Amino acid sequence: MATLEFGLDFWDPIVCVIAFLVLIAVAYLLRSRGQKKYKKGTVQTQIFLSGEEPPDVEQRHIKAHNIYWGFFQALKGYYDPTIKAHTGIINDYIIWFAAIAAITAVILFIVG
Amino acid sequence: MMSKIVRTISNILSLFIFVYGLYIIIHGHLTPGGGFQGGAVVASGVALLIVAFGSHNIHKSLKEHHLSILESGGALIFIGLAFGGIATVFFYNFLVGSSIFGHIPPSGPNPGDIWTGGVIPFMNLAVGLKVLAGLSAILLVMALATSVMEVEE
Amino acid sequence: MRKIAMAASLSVFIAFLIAATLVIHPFGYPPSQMDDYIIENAQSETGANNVVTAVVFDYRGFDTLGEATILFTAVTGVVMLFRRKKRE
Amino acid sequence: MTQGAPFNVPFLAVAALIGIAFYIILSQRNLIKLVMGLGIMASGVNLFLVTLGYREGGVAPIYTHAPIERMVLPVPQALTLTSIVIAVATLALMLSMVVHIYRHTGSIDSEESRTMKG
Amino acid sequence: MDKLITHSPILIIAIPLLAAFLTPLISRANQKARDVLVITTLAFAEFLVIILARDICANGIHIYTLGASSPTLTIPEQYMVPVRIILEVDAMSIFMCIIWATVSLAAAIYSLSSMKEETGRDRFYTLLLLMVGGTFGMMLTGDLFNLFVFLEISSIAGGALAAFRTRFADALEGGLKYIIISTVGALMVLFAIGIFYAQYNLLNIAALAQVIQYTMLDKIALTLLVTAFAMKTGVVPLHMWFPDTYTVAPASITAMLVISSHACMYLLFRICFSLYGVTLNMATVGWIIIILGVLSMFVGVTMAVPQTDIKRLMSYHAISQIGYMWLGVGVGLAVLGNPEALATYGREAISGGIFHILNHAVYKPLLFLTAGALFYRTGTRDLNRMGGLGHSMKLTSIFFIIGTLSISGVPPLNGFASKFMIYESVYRFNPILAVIAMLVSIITLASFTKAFQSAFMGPELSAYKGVKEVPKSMIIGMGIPAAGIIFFSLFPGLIVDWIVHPAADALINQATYINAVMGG
Repeated sequence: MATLEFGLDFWDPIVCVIAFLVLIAVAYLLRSRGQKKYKKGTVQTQIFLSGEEPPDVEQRHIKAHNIYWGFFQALKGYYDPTIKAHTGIINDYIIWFAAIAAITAVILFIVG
Repeated sequence: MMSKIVRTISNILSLFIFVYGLYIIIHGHLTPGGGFQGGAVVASGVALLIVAFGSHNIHKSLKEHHLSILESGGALIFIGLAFGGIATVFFYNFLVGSSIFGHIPPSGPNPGDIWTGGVIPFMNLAVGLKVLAGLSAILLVMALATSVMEVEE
Repeated sequence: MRKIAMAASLSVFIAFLIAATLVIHPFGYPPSQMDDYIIENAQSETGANNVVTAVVFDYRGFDTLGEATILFTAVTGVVMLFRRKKRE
Repeated sequence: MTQGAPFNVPFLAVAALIGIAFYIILSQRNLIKLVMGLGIMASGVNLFLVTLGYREGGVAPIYTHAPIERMVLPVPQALTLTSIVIAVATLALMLSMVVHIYRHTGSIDSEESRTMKG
Repeated sequence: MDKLITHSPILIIAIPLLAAFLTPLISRANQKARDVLVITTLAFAEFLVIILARDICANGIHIYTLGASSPTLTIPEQYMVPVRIILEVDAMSIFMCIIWATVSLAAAIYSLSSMKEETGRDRFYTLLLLMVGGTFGMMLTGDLFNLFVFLEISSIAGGALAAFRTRFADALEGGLKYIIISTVGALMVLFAIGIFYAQYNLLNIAALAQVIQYTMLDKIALTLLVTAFAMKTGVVPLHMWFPDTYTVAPASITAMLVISSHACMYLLFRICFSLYGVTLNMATVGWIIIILGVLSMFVGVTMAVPQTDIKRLMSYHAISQIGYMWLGVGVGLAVLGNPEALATYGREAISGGIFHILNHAVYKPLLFLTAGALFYRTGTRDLNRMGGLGHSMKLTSIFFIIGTLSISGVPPLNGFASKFMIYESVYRFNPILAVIAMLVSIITLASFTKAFQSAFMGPELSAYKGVKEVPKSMIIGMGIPAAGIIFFSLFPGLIVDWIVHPAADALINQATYINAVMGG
């Protein structure tokens, strides 16, 4: 009843769940075979930057606008016009509406 | 707050406007008009009073929550009348043929009979109550807000 | 750019509207299968002489309920927008 | 038979009203004018609805003291009544929002008063 | 019980309206009583929807004629056309009703605590109930003008609710944009209804579908309807009001606005499949819908990546997810003409699109509600100023992870099941579209990784030392859609066989929709 049959294909989430559980078991196994000498609260838990002071908490967190910087640099040619098209002016929204209505009407009248 | 002449005249005139609106509401099922039109007429009388006396003086005697209670009451009467027919079907005109407003007029042109229409006169009253309360509330609240803004600046 | 798009789309839009007015039924001679029934039977079914009121409150009474609801919504919205702020 | 007015003049009036309304909405940056344009568009659509019901030489569909003639269609009048009230309610709400926007930003220009874009 | 089922279509609409009229009176007396009234009303609506759905699965389409002497007396004696307003409930509309009832209940429970600090809460709940009733009416009605009326109710209530936090300028801007867009769309819909009335003197959808001929006026009406509903649904390039409104509305209201825009999409499908049906040129209209859907998928997700406002990011994702639904149903509409293609993959494409509506209706409200929880605790929506909240808001972060994995189609969650149906069926129609869909799914995961990293991960920031977990009712409000996600993930076959395939068949079979009213 969990299996989703459609067309020529099927999809069964139970298999995926079982595989997921197996992976969790394997991961736990590997973790349990690690070092036992680890102690909380000692110097072991602190960051070690070749003897220098680690930066404080506010600097350590990566801000949202720094993520995927290269992605936007690569796609500049796409992003600049697209973001520029999103003017927050309500009149432009209605202009888009009229334009799409006109295009749709022309298509419906030419093709049928 | 306008001059004394305007206030006196509108004071007298508003009574006639109210009476005319009530007439339109009550005769909705016989003559042109009905709940919405009559309610709009009464609301225009309220607008006249607001213009003549200023929204603050009106607000001393007529609070918007009174109006909103009135409006909820009208809406409740209306939907209650609609629920009244649910023994057969929602919005069924269950008073036609009964003893209350139940006369069936002769088909074709005839001089009207006020005792006809089933639930329609009651629905006219409910909608009229609701519309006059609602439009007056909109007018009063917007007049108050804009006048407050003038005071602020 | 914006002006050009505006002019083009607007002109096409108006052109289609005017074309619609030319092919619609001639003014004053509408098809009337539903309304004839209402005009004939309104008095006997609803007992109201005013057929428009009969339509508004009986045949299409649900629309009137929705309309009253819209007015209620608008009044609620306006009073909500101009509500007093709590002074804390 | 007589085919009423040539070119369906009332329907042309409807097209003209809707075109004017669209021009106002598309070109005017003043929010109050924008709301006015919406009102004009609503009245154009209402005019279209109520014109649909007209019959050549018909009388109002009310039997009280009515002459023996054929009557105009009642349903479009009911629809127009409904849509008029709807338009009134919508305009009231939009105008009160514009008042609030003016209080906040001190401008009713749709470009100066915007805070979100992109 | 039989009488309850007979009258349930109208009760589903009328009970929330009645409660909405009662709310201002009751809340003057007692605040607790008002909350109880709201919750019980929505729960009762949910109950009615469930029993009506069971009845429809058993007995087919349900008809309710308002004001007639009998609920099934659609056409007066010795007459040929329906005169009164008709509610026509088939599997597709009841499917949308189930979604709407559940999400509105969750949103109302969530609002109990999230709105505690605001003034004017009785107005808030009144408008919420009005919006619930109006959207139910949009989904259930079988009459075009009635559809317009309820569209307006839902639009006005939604706009007023979006502008509820009047102390922010952008809230009012978003609400005004929503109402202007809705008014223009609704007026165009009304113009199209007038065109139908002028030609056929009918307002009933089924009766119109019997006599419609796809003349020039019908083409103009179709143009206006498609464009207006596309704008209300928020597909590219008519989507720009979408982020502006959804960002500023209160979180529970945003979750409801998503579903009300889905209701407008349902109306578009109803118009294309049930009203025009076989008369229109399916390939053309289908390809229009497909192109709009692919545009929304791509532009929506690519615009979502650079956003730093969390609710704005989620709104752009909603646009791209709506694209999936349009793609699936558009493929189904394009092949509606030839039966063997419809049998092999067309029906599955429509089912995938509809199943994706269901999945999107559980995980997108969940994500918006978690964003509202973040706003409730931190007072900001800006991802740049968040960080390290996973330390203090554990439950919220777990809900966010569930929603994120589900929306980006990670197996075994439910987002993957519907997307898999869409991929497979669309691949048989046109491979390029399927490839674009998979690419969009990948970018979705990327951008949600960014959102999660910057909001929840990282060291605990000093600004948010004191934040606690959100109150109980907000947890419950987030828990309902999360439970839905888990259930749909584990039993997709069950869901598809129960409600999705009947809904798809209800869209495909136009004849049964007509015969239910016109009697063969």
